[in-house]
Amino acid sequence: MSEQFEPKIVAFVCNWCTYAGADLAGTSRTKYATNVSIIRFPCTGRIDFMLLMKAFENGADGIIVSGCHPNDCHYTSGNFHARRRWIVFRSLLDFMGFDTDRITFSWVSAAEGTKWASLVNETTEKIRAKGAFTEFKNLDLETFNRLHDEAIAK
Amino acid sequence: MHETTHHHADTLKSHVEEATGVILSHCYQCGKCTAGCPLNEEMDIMPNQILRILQAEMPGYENKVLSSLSIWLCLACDTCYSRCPQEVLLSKVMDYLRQESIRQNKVNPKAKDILSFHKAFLDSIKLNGKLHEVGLTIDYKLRSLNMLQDVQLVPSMMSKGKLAIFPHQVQNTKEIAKIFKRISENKGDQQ
Amino acid sequence: MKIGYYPGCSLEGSSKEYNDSLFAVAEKCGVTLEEIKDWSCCGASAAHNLNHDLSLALPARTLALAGSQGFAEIVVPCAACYSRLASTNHEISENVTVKTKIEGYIDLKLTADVKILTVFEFLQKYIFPTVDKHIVNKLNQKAACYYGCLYTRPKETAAVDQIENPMEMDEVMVKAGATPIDWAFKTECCGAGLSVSRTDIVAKLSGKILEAAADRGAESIVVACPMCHMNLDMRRPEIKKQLKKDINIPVLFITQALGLSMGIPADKLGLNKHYVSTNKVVNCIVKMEA
Amino acid sequence: MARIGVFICHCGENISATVDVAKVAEKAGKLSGVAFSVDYKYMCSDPGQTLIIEAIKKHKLTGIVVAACSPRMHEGTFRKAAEKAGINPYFCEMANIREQVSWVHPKSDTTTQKALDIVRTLVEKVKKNTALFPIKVPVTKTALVIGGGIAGIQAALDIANAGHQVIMVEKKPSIGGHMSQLSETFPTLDCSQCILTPRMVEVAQHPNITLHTYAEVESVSGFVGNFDVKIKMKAKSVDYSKCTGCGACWQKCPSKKIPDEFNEGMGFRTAIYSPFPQAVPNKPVIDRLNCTWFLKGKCGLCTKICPTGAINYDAVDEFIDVKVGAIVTATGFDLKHADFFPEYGYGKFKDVIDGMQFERLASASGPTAGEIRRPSDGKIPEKIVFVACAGSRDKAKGIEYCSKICCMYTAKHAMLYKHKNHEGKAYVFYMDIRAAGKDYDEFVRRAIEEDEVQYIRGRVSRIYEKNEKLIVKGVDTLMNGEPVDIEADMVVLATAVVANIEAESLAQKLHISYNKHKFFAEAHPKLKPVETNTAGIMLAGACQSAKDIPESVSQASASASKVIGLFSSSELTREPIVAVVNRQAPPNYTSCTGCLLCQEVCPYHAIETEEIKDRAGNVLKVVARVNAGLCQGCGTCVAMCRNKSIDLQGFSNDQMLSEVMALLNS
Repeated sequence: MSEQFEPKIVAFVCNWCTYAGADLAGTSRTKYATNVSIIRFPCTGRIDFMLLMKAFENGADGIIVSGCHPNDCHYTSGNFHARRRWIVFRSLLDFMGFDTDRITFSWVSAAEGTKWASLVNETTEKIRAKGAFTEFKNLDLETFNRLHDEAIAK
Repeated sequence: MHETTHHHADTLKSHVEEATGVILSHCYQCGKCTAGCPLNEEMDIMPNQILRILQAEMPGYENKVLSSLSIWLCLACDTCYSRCPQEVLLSKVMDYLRQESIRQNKVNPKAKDILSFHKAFLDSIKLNGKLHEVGLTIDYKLRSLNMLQDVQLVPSMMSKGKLAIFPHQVQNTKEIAKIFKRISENKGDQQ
Repeated sequence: MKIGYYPGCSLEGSSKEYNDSLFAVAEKCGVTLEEIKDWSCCGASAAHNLNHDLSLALPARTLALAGSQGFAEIVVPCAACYSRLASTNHEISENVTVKTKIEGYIDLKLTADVKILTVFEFLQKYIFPTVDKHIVNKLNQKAACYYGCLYTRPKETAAVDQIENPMEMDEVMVKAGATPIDWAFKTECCGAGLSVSRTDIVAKLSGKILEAAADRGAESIVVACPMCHMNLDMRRPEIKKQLKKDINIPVLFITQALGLSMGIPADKLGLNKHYVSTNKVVNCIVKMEA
Repeated sequence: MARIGVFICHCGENISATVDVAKVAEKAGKLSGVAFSVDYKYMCSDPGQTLIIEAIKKHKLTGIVVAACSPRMHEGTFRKAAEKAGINPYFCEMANIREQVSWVHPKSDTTTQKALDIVRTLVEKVKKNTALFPIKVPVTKTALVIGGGIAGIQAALDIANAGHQVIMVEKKPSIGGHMSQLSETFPTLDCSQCILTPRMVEVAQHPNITLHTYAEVESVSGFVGNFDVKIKMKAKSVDYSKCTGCGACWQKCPSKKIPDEFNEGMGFRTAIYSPFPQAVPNKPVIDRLNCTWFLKGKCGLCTKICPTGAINYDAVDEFIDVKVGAIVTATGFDLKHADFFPEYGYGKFKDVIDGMQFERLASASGPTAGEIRRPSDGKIPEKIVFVACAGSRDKAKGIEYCSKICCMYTAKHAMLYKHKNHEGKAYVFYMDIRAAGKDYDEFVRRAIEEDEVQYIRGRVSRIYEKNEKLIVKGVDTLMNGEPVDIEADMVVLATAVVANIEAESLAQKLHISYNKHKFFAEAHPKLKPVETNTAGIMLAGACQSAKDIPESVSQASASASKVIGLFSSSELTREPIVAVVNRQAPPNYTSCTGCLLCQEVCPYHAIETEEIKDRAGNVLKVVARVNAGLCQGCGTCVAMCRNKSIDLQGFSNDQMLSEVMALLNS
């Protein structure tokens, strides 16, 4: 039987809600896929989306961005700015012909350990189905220009 | 306005909500509608109670409201709605219940006269496109058998030129009849 | 610009005097009204009880005709007609699917949006600008302006500013040299649609209204609705039985009152068509010293 | 050259059961820049910490990564250890291999590999760490209390009694607020004046309290510990240093027919006036809008009468600047007024009044000397109808919330009336009785059971006048919706509690947030109920939401304790996790272009502008500067910055990038 593909997924999460939520999943011993590793930010508002690009460039197959639910932000409005920036950023990626399905944007509170676990599992399955992310790796100038022109044409 | 998702179950309650757009749970039973209702002394079930019965959906609640006299006494004066803290458009609910009680012929016997008048009224329109008051009165009397009521008025109304013996008519009365026909064919969806 | 006119059934029958007095006033001020050709009944108090679609289709037909006949505005002096037309207008403008469905029923297009004027909106807009030079009499009496339900509710289609204490008719009466009284029953319901089928109830409700006006010393009651007029004027015997006392305050249409102040003869205004004698009203009138 | 130490914790079996800790330690040891690595049973234990301290000293480590539990658990512990060993605590990072690895994954190579990946990630981060030092902010140990109602008074006294200076600003001529207008207070029925007046006097006489009445906050700048406040002192037209409060002026003042605010318009006052007998300070001001001198330039009687020559018509508004370290906002509430209830004829019928007006009628110091007489003809009413929820819980009127205090004061009103008129009848129309408080429900039951107040469950539709009576058209929903018409002599509406009319403008001066009803917003609905989102500004009383006296007082004391805590040291220390705008050598000085996008997104108004000047003092450019006192370290500005001119200490672009790179490149 053939090795099933194990995607590499990076989670950009805020310290106050999702990071704590992930801790809760731990303290309640909820098992979930090993594919996701967390990078901790003070707030989703802090997340610079160019870091997501860097992650893909360095071999990530999928990304999770997660923080406090709207109105629960520890810093009152950081998550709103994150959401606004995400909407713009996503349309930009779409425009470039990038598969935005590889990025999952979600809210997980400090009380939602199980939600975190299922988010990880679902995302892992989704990305596994999509297979490895190679665009960046074999992105030479030509293909980039082609993609770009196609996008313009759209 | 509200994004409450509604189960479109096949119950009177959900039909009322679908048809009228009124969300029954908005009513918190303060009774302000009943307090201000000009007909409250005549009604068998008070306006707020009509809503309560629909809210609670206890066994047999459909008959309670559909065969009540209140739904026929309601004049749709909207005093209730204009003062309702929760902005429940009660008159629309009453309209729907009346139509439903006819469809399920559960019309309260005491309301027969009221119904016959409305019917007579509409038939007069169906016939002439306009209301013909003499015709209406005669027709109503035949239906309600209140032969003597108001007869003393008729001669004076005529002498005062308030009643025309011959109906005014729209040029093409068929058109009106057609409208009635089209709608009755489409009885399926009332609203 | 031509102004459309929708008399409605009552003004052709039981409330002819309302129609006549409106035209008499308009004529004096050189304003002409053009009747919508082939208009039909609005369904009034009956249709909405039995069939919602019908209660929209009947007024919609008239609106469609008005539009196709090129009227930007139509005057609708009957409160019931106003209420039906206004709420139909409201519902079809709110909801496109309803609109198309109704267009199907009436087999006409509801294209142009037609502005519906109540009688007091009409007076404000077209009569007031020139009326002053025609006013020769002071009605010189305490008048109770009675609005009823159909002009004041529901709030979406209300034709008045303050639904609990409307003043539009009171302003007209001030012009006519009367003193509008402040009373509590301006917007109570008279029983309207139950006039024939449950006269007992109508007598009760209208009785309360008459009594309240009498308590405040009203010498006349002024209305702008055929049904209110019928219930308050024609139903007086039943009311008398109900109240066990005789209140003989005459009931005028707003246009009759204004007409009197413009010196239009009583019979031309159809005052003779009333059940309760209007002599008291006429007797109060005093000539204005030029 | 970085020398990083890696310390892998077994956490008993918690980690070692699923992660091959020895292997992680071994592999970590081979990572570039790692000078030492070890695994141990309990890193957080004393021996564990000693192990770390020794290792740092022995191997001259420049930074450490402790792979153990969540940093939310023990970051503090290990940073202290690092500090003990003589390195800056911010050179310690934690790799969370318990909550986020060993507890959620099965024993396997993948799990061990993941642990190692995380360790590697943190190793790369710590290499980029910089020494950070706690931020020290000086604290001015003076508090500003805005509003002199019971909440403001309580807060001021608590802070002053703790030995700190307090400045109190009250916009009316006297402190006391709404409580001074109340007759008696529920549930004990003790006289409001009697319990309040001593407190008012205490404020006036307290050595640590400076009282400014007839004054308003004009502007506020600065930040926690260091606010600069401009206060507007409205012209009183009376020199308080000379005035003795003898009252000769207001007894002689000829314009006597001015509606009296204190008596809710049911009595009259003079143009020069002190609002009520127990006023503090008990000295008058001139109401210039109604004073003949200011209207016509005539009269001047008060100057002639005044024995000390205190009257000063030429007085003008003055402004004073004060420095304070903390602010307590206690601006209270208003009642919904005027033609808000056309169906109830409120504002039209003289005998339809609101709750505060009834308080004045029932108050011994009121216009009727405590006899409940109706405004229209002064008759003693035989029937009073009380209407609860008049405007509250009324979506159609734009107020969905419950005003909270009405159930109780309505019960009190009915009781007071019954106590004064045993023969009288009192009816209360209500929807629900909300009497959740100590001895509250008992109080309401007493009104019903002992004082025979008739409670009717239902709303009133309409009230109108009929031969000197008020016809109240109500309903009894507990009797199948039986219509109830009552011929009352007087109607009292429990009108909705709304935010102070000036709440919004004050909130904007203070940079604090408020809800759609203009009530001030607390920092956290449960855990920070008295703080606002602006550090150093607290809330007390009804300016945050409808509250009764006990609640207002407790919240006032709570905010006072927050202030006292803030004042407990002359410097306040804050985590150095704050944003900084970069610095460069001239001619740039900084890469910041001054677009100030950061300012727009900062939730804490922590971004200020700074002028960069040359030696001659010419302004070269205006750039952003972070006020470390206000910055809470969310980093939203960093993500927003177009050219990376602003960065967040402890989570810098460098650090985050190296984490990403390290995680993905084994």
